[in-house]
Formats: sequence, structure tokens, C-alpha cells
Amino acid sequence: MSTQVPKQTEEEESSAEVVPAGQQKREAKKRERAARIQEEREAEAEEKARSKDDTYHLKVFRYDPEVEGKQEPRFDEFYVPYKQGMTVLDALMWARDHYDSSLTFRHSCRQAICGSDALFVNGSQRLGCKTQLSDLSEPVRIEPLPHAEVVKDLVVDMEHFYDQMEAVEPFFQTNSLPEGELDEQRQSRENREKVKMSTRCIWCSACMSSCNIAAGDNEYLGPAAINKAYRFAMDEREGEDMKQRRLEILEQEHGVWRCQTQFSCTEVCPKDIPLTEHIQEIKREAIKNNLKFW
Amino acid sequence: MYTHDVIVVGAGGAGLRAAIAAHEEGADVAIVSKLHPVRSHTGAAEGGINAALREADSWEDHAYDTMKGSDYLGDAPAVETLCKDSPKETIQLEHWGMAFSREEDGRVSQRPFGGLSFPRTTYAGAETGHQLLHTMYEQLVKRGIKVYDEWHVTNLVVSDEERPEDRSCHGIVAYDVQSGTVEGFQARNGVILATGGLGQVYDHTTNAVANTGDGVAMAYRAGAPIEDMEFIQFHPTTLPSTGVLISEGVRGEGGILYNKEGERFMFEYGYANNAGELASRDVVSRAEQTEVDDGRGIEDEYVHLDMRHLGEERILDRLENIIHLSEDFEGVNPLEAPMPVKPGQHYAMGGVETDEHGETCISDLYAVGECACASVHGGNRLGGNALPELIVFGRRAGEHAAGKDLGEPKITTGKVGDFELAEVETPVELGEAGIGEDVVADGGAAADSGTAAASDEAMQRAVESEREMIDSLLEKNEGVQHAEVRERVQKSMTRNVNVFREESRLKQALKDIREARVLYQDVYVGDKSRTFNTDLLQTLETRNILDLAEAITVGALAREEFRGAHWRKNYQERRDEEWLKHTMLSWNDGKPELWYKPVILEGENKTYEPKIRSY
Amino acid sequence: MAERYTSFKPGGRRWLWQRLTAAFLVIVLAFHFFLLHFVYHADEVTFALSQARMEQLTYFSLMILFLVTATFHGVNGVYNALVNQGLSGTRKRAVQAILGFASIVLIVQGVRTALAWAGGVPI
Amino acid sequence: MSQSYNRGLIEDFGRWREFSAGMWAWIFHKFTGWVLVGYLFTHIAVLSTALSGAAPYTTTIQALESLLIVRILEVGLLAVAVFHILNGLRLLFVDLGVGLEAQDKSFYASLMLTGVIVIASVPTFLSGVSI
Ligand SMILES: Cc1cc2nc3c(=O)[nH]c(=O)nc-3n(C[C@H](O)[C@H](O)[C@H](O)COP(=O)(O)OP(=O)(O)OC[C@H]3O[C@@H](n4cnc5c(N)ncnc54)[C@H](O)[C@@H]3O)c2cc1C
Ligand code: HEM
Ligand code: SF4
Ligand code: F3S
Ligand code: FES
Repeated sequence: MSTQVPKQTEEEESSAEVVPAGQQKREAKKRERAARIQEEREAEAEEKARSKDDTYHLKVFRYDPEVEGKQEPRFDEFYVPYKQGMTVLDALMWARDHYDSSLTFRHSCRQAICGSDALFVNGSQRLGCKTQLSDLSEPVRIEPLPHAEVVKDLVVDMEHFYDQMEAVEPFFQTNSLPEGELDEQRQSRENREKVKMSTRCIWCSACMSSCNIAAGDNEYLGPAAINKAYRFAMDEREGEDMKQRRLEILEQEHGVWRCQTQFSCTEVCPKDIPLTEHIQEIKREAIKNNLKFW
Repeated sequence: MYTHDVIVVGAGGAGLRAAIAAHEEGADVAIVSKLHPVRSHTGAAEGGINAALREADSWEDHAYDTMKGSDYLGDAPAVETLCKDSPKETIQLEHWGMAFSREEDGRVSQRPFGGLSFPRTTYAGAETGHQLLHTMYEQLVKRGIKVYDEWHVTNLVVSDEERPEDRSCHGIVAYDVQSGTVEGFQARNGVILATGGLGQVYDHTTNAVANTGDGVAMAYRAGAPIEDMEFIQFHPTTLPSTGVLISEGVRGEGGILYNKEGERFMFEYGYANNAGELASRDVVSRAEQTEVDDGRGIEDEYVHLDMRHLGEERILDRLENIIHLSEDFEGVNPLEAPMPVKPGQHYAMGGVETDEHGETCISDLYAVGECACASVHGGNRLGGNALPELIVFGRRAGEHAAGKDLGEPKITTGKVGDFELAEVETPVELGEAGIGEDVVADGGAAADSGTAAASDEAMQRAVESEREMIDSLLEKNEGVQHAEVRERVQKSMTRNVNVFREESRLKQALKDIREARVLYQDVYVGDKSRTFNTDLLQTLETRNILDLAEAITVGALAREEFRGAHWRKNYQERRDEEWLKHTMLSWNDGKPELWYKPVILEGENKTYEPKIRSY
Repeated sequence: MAERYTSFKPGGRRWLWQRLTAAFLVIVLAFHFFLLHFVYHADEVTFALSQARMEQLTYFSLMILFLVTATFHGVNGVYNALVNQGLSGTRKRAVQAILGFASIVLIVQGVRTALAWAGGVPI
Repeated sequence: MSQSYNRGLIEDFGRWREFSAGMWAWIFHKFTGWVLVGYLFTHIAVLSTALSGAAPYTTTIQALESLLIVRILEVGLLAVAVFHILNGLRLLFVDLGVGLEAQDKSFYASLMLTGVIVIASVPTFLSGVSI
């Protein structure tokens, strides 16, 4: 069931470097023991996976520019024993730790806050750690995020997304900070409530990946960046003049007008941010703003 | 090779704050981080930031609470610095636009938190850490500070004088995750470690997968002493499959804990006859563990936290986010079934020994955040005291490294003054297995300090040896994989060095760690690719886990008392006469060396007299 | 990097006009369909009937307006769609020219036809 | 990064089965919009026969209208127009920030209403056609 390409391992074995003789014997012994442990472990894993009828069948996208056999993208199959509460990320980790250590994906927090494991699972963008296997139909097809270049297996290049996020001056700016270092700026509860959802973005890029417009126009700022700008434009602490500036940035050629209200961004956002609503509000603000000068 | 004035390792709250401070002091600063900054685990913090902001509150009260909370193992100068600077730093975040929750009058909201005498925990909903992390990253973008993200730092480049106190740090060596190249980063003024927690030493933790304590282990191996490692905080209600935290709010609202038999064990077995479920974190954690150990746990693993009797309306009103957490991460709808919970590793009070400027005994090497131990948390961290630590000490370290004069520190670092060498009886040998013959080179010691040329050369050599080490790991084709080694250590730590500590179990853990170390000699990396090789990175991390697991266990074995989060079966009380001191470990030629240094209880205006810690 | 500083003029106006013309078209198009398929049936269409309607100033100007808005709405819609797919540079300018030209031809031809019906501008 | 893999647009649209309501609405709206412009141009072209006088116009139109295929195409045009109008209205509301939570339902409603209207008007459209 392990899916490591056997051919490749053989090749590497034969090309392995020669080790000094003295070391060889000791290493051989160590290796033997280690190999035994490894074997037992894999056997145990398979056993476990088979014995339980409750296993999940995963089909995982594989690609590695450097490894023969993986240069042509392909799908690998894994059978993972199911445990109550198991998520897609848990299943991937299990498959990696028990079958194929080269299975690669980003992950860190396991609690939907670091935003590193947005994946394309059974046809939609989801966080692996926030998706229960039991909610999915089998086989569970796991692919890297669409529209992004694949670096390896499930890892995509995020640079472009970061560039877009950083293109909207994603930082607080105001001309009227209070004097004292202990004086707070005041903000009404309503206003904080208004920007609250927009501040929840975890930069996972699921929204960007789901948007057909972003797919067609690589320069499009994308829903997450617009939402980021919304977060500041709507924050009353920044003041009117800053808002003007922010609207100008958003109105750029590949800015907010590109959005065609497809709603898929809103649907996939793991933090439930009403992206389309924010985008539309920005459009109306921009129109109002422009009308002022007519 | 890249060169900057100040190099910050890690981009969580502590690293970001340090970088901003150094930048504001005019230094050319760069961050090197294995994760993109916004992926750092600071984002997971929920509760808030303690800061004495209101007229009715004072930093002195905050300091008193913190000292008491630390069970008198905090150093007063550090604690007082934290409490004095926290208000200013918290308002700085507000000025940077952080979306704090607000009061009717528009001021930032504060709420009460365990162990605090005033509601001074400043928060932003249930996502304070997320807001803090993103606000600071935004400031980084604004200033255009260079970030090398997805660069895994593997080693420090430190000169090789005999005594660690004479050494100095030249820079770091890092591995570019995307391309697989190894590069040196030279720091003209200083290296600041801000690599966060070490939760992955345990198999069940609220920490991220990336929290493998790399900074602590690197500094340790480079000669900087590590302090109070045995003090690990456990949280009583975490979801079994992921370690996601279920807040105390559930018990606060009236949630009940049951064992397999359906007994309300907090009362039935007399763990806390008055407070019941509302007893303090460590009491509840130990009660749960006892239930499981005595065979009354569900699936021999967890207990149930039930809130169904509160009624759907009340739950939806006050604990709605809990429903989502439980459904998303555990697949259990808490309106229909009780939630499974068990204790999980949460926070490491110990870390790299530093003074109140964040500097270690190795000059130009700093540590801040969870990886450091200044020490402000002593035996036990109060909720809401870690985030202020990040911003207060992050800033100070950044400024100091950039050359600002912060005055003479009151805390001393390294083996100076009143220290006391010690021994502890261990069942197995400690330290590196098979020193000198292994592929994994030692802690980056390199030529002596002094001239720039010497520094360049030291960098070159360190990079070379790191390249060789990685090449040899990749060339090996057989052996064990890191997952096996890691799992062994993690399991043993959870079984033996958890909320309960008894001598025989601690010794068992040391034996297991030893075995794992020997096994690690044979480690190989299955994935041969240079591109995004997480297999290789985890293999490197596993080594850090081994060193830290051992350090925690040795400290726990040595400390024969019950203080803060550290509970010893045969020593059920705090023993100030003997143990009012910090546990220190130094890496000495591949072996841990145990010593102690006194706690500083003398504050600016008063001395904190140890009192019984009861609430 | 998203280009932030371009000579581009904010797209808000065209966006707004697309909505405004749409709102207008809802009414006129519905009217148009209803009139020509339900009031008068398709097999009854003759030059004379059209002529009779066109000779009224209100109907005539409504139809001209209909033509212009529909042309703007339709052509602008097509243009947007192409731009959204990443059209830029010379190709973009070419498309602008072609669409602009086509619109003019369409409107001129439409107006000529209407005039032929009405026999000059109806007064 | 040494190399990376770009899966391209073709693959994206290979995912059409997984598109959600909003995406379908977008695609249909596009399609119907294009058909309508196309029709606008043809329509004016056909009407232009009026320029050569009343007789040629009447004959052309009546010849066309007597063909079943033209009538069927007209029903198609109606469907296209009605959907474009209804979904256009939906989009106008979306632009005003009204009913965003029900955007999928309003799309399905547009589809259904289009169906109903088209079926209801088939008799009218096909009446008097000589087969
Ligand atoms: C669930 C949870 C809730 C919490 N709630 C609160 C709370 O309410 N209040 C409070 O005060 N505290 C709380 N804490 C504690 C607090 O959040 C942490 O102690 C703090 O965020 C640690 O921050 P840090 O900057 O030190 O590390 P982190 O944020 O963990 O950042 C570590 C950084 O180091 C980098 N790094 C690590 N190793 C390497 C390497 N080898 N090479 C390069 N880079 C590396 C990582 O990429 C990362 O950027 C909570 C903790 C958890 C887990
Ligand atoms: C009758 C009422 C009509 C309404 C309410 C309407 C509404 C709309 C709206 C709101 C859009 C913008 C979609 C977007 O940018 O997201 C649009 C696009 C479009 N409309 Fe209309 N429209 C109507 C009639 C017409 C007519 C008569 C034509 C043909 C001449 C037409 C052709 C188009 C085209 C080509 C597009 C662009 C489609 C695309 O995105 O590719 N519309 N319509
Ligand atoms: S807006 Fe939502 S989907 Fe998009 S990056 Fe942010 S969290 Fe992810
Ligand atoms: S999916 Fe794209 S089109 Fe707009 S509503 Fe979302 S950005
Ligand atoms: S692992 Fe952090 S968001 Fe999923």
C-alpha cells in the first residue's frame, strides 16, 4: 500500500556512496535493527488499516520536480484507519508518518488559525485541519489549491498571494494619534463590530484560489486583499482622508471593479468572512466617493 | 552569505516586536523564520494581554500577582519590567490599529482572568493573539523589514572559547525550505532568538506542529544555559484528537466533568470538594489524569465535559464558539453529546536564560518570548502574561541589540556569582549518544571571536559543516525515520513527565529518551528531494525534541518539591528553604550539566516575601 | 506585484453605467418583448405597423434610447468580460477600437432604419 | 524554487462540476449577455431591410417568422433574455447589498422563473406559424 516509487529507491541504493570499511560493519548492524523496526512499523500500520473496516480512502495529488516518477503529476492512494474526530489533515499526517515520509504539505497550528493548510478537497477549497473526514464522500480527493503553481505535492507557491495582500498598504495609518503613549484612540463598539469579521482573515488564500476572476486575471487584487483594505477603510480611527487614499488604491485597474460577485470566495472562507458583502460595500463607497466630485 | 546588523530568528509576536524595535533604532534588521510570519503560533492565543491601564490598577499590583502566580520563582527585576512596560506596549499596539474589544466609551476592554487581583486582561474577542500577530506583521510590512520566510534555522554560529560567558555570537546557519540550499546569515550586532514554544516534546499539546523548541535547543547546544525547564503548564480541557483548547468558560458556565462510569469525579473522588470543576488548572488536570490512569477514562484516554444541561439557548448565547470548535476539530456536537477532553501541554515556563534586556550570557545572543526565561513566569504562568512578555521583552531585546543603552541589567547570566553546581542520579547516561562519530554535528562552536575576518571564517565553516550534515542525512538510505523516534519520545513524555511526576516514571522517561537517542543515530530521510523537504526538517527538529525532553525530565527529577506546575509524588509541598532557586542546565561537551542559581525576590521598592499560593 | 500606479482611470463610472443601463433596460426590454410578441403577434409584423408606431415621437425616442443603452450595455459588457480575462496592452487597445467602431455602425444603422420608418424625425 | 507546476486554465474549467451557484450564475449571465449582443446586431441587420422599402421588409420578416426554426430560436432568445433580466436584477440587488445571504436561492429562483415564463409563452410564440 505504500506508494513510494520502488524503482527510485533501488536506483539510489546502487548509487549510494562508499562508506569507510570500519564504520561499515557497525552501521550494517544498526541498519539491520533500524530496518527491522521500520518494517515492523509499516506492517503494523498496514495491519491496523486493514483490520479496521473503518478506513478512509484518500487520493492525493503528487508532484516533485526533482524526483523521477513524480515529475509527471499523479495521484497516490492511501488507506487510513478512521478515528472519531479525524480531520483531513490528521489523515494526511497519518499517511505521511506511516506510509510515505515524502508526502509534503504545509501545516502548523491544527486549529484553523495559521492558515497554512488550505487544500482542494473533493472539489472545494478547505482547511485540512478544519474538515472532518466523516463529512466527505470517498475516495477523498486531495489536491493543491487551484490557480496557484505547485511547488511539490500539496504545497503551492504563495508569493503572489502575499504580494497582492501587501499591495493594498495593509497597515494602519492615521494623522491624528493621541499625544500620550498611554492614551488610547477611541473607537465605538459599532465600528469595531463593523470591521470585526474582516480582521479575522488568516491569509490562507482559499478565497483567491476559488475565484474565477483571479484565475483569469493574475493581477486582480483578489478578495482577501480587498477585504484587508476594507478592514482599514472602514476603521473610523483612520479618518476620512485615509479612506480616500484607500479607495483610490482599491479602484486601480485590477482592483475592486474586477469582482463579478461570484460568491465562491465567501463560500469557501474558513473564517466565515462575508467577502462579497465587503467587496460590494467598497464598490458602493467608491461610487459615492466619485459622485462627490461630479 | 547574507549580512545584517540584527538577525531575528522567528516571526511570532516576540520576533516581530524585536525586529520593529531594532529597525526603529536604525539597525538594518532581517527576520529569518521557518514559517511565514502570520503562520506563527502567537495567532492561537485567545485570552488576552495583561496590562495595568486603569487608574484603579497599578503595575505594582500586577507585579505582585505575577510573583505570587509564579510561586516565587520569578525574578523580581524581570517581573517588574514586564508589568511596568506592559501598559505602554499594549497601547502601542492600539496605536498600530489593533482591533481590541471596546467599552461603551470607546476605550479598550479588559476582563478578569485567573490569578489577577484586577480585571486587567486586555483582549480582542477570543482571538487576541491573532489580532496581535497580524497587527505587528502589518507594521513590519509598513517598514519594509526584510523577512526570509520558510528558512529553517539549524544552528547558531558562536565562537568557541572555553567558558560560554566569553563566547559571542556571529550569526546563524539556515536551510531554505523551498530550494534546499544552506546559507549563512551574519549578524553585525546580534542574533535574537524568538522561536516560541516546545509543545511537540509531548504527543498532546495545544502548541503548533512547528513548536519544536528549536531556539532553546540551539542556544543550549551553543553553550547558553537553559533555566527551569521542568516547569510545563498543562491545560485541563483540550480536545483529544488535536489539542485544541476548550476554554475555561465552559466550566465557568457550569459544565460538568464525567468519567467512564458517568461519575462526577471532581466530587465523587474528592479531588476538589468545594470548587469541583472550577478548581485551578493543575488540580483539574491531575484529577482527569488520575481517572484515566485508574481505568475510569473513556477509551483509556479522556473524560467527558458535558454542557448539555445548560440548555441550547444559554449555550448558543455564551458558548457558541465552543460548538464550532468541538464540531470542526472533534466531530462532536456538544448540544447532543458530551465533549471528550484531556489535559494537554500548553506552555513552557522555562527557556534560554536571559537578563531583563533579553540577552544571554553569550554576548550578542538574545532570546525573547516563550523560548526565553528572564524569568517572569517562574513556576507557573498566569493567563494573559505571555503576550505582554512578547512585546515588552521583544522590544527591549531589539533595542539593545541595535545598540541602545538600557542601563546595567540586574539579572546576571551564566555561571557568575552565587551559583551552585549539582548532580542528579540518573539511570542512564545523559547527553549526546555516540558523540563525535555521528552525522549530526555538535552545537556550532567555531573559531574564536574578535576580528571580522575570524567571524567570516567562522561563518564559512559553520555553513560548510551544516551542508555536510544535511547531505549525509539525505544520502543515507536505511535506518529509522524520525517519526518513529519522535513518537517514542512524545509518548514517553506524556506518560511519564506529565502532570504527575514520580521518581520511577521520570527515570523511565530518561531511559526511553536514551533509547530514542540511540535510535536517532540511525535516522535517515526517506525523501531525497531538495524541494520543500519537510521530512528532512522534521528530522532536524526531532533532535531538538530529544535534547529538550531530556532537559525537562532531568529538571523534574532534580527538583524534589511541589511548586507551581511541578508536582512530585513524594514531595507534596513547596520547600522554600531548599528550592527557592532556578534549575539550570548547561551543555558541556555534549552532556547536560546541572546547577542552580538563586531567585531574585528584591524588587525596586520592596521584597516579595514568599506566601502560600492559594486563591 | 499588483500595479498600483497606472494611468488607469478608476473603473467606477463604467461599472455604474452598466448598472444604470441595466436598470433602464429591464423596463424597456420587457416592454419591447411584450409589445412585439404578445400584443402584436410575430406573424402580424408588417412595415406599416412599425411605421405607425415609429411616427410617434415618444416611441421613436424611446427606441433610439433603447438602442443606445443596449449597445452601450452590451458592448461594455463584452469589453469587461474580455478585460477580466486578462486582456491588456495593444490587444486591449485593438479590442477597444473594434468594439467602438462596431457600436457606432450599429447605432448609425439602427438610427437610419428608424428614420426610414418614421420618414424623418417625427415631430 | 527550482521548478513548479502550472496546471493552467484548461484544468480549472475541467472542474465545472464543482462550481457553485454563484459561478454558474456568472457563467450563464455571461453566456446570455453575449447571445443578446449577438442578437442585437443581427436584429438591427434584419430590420435594416426596411431601408430598401416597405415591401422587402415585410416579406423578409414574414418569411422569417413563418419558419418554425426561427420561432424556436425566438423562444430560445426569450429564455436567454428572461434569464439575463432576472439574474441581472439579482445582480443589481447584490450590488446594493441586498439579500446577499440568499444569493444562491435567488439564482435558483431566476432559473425556475425563467423556465416557467418560457414554457408559458411557447403557445404565443408558436402561434400562427405555418409548418
Ligand atoms: C492555544 C494557546 C492559547 C494561548 N493563550 C494565551 C493568552 O490568552 N494570553 C497569553 O498571554 N498567552 C497565551 N498563550 C501563550 C502565548 O501565545 C505564546 O507563549 C506566545 O505566543 C509565544 O510567542 P513567540 O513569539 O515566542 O513564539 P511563536 O509565536 O510560536 O513564534 C515562533 C516563531 O519562530 C519561528 N521558528 C521556530 N523555530 C525556527 C527555526 N528553527 N528556524 C526559523 N524560525 C523558527 C517560527 O516560524 C515562528 O515564526 C497561548 C498559547 C496557546 C498555545
Ligand atoms: C433587460 C435587462 C438587463 C439587465 C437587468 C441586465 C443586467 C446586466 C448586468 C447587471 C450586467 C453586469 C454583470 C457584471 O458585470 O457582473 C450585465 C452584463 C451584460 N449584459 Fe446585460 N442586462 C440587461 C439586458 C441586456 C441586453 C439587452 C444585452 C444585449 C445587448 C445585454 C448584454 C450584456 C452583456 C454582453 C453583458 C456582459 C456579460 C459578461 O460579463 O460577459 N444585457 N447585464
Ligand atoms: S479571506 Fe478567508 S479565505 Fe481568504 S485568505 Fe482570508 S481567511 Fe482565507
Ligand atoms: S469569488 Fe471572485 S468574483 Fe468577487 S465575489 Fe469573490 S471575488
Ligand atoms: S494547520 Fe493551521 S490552519 Fe490548518
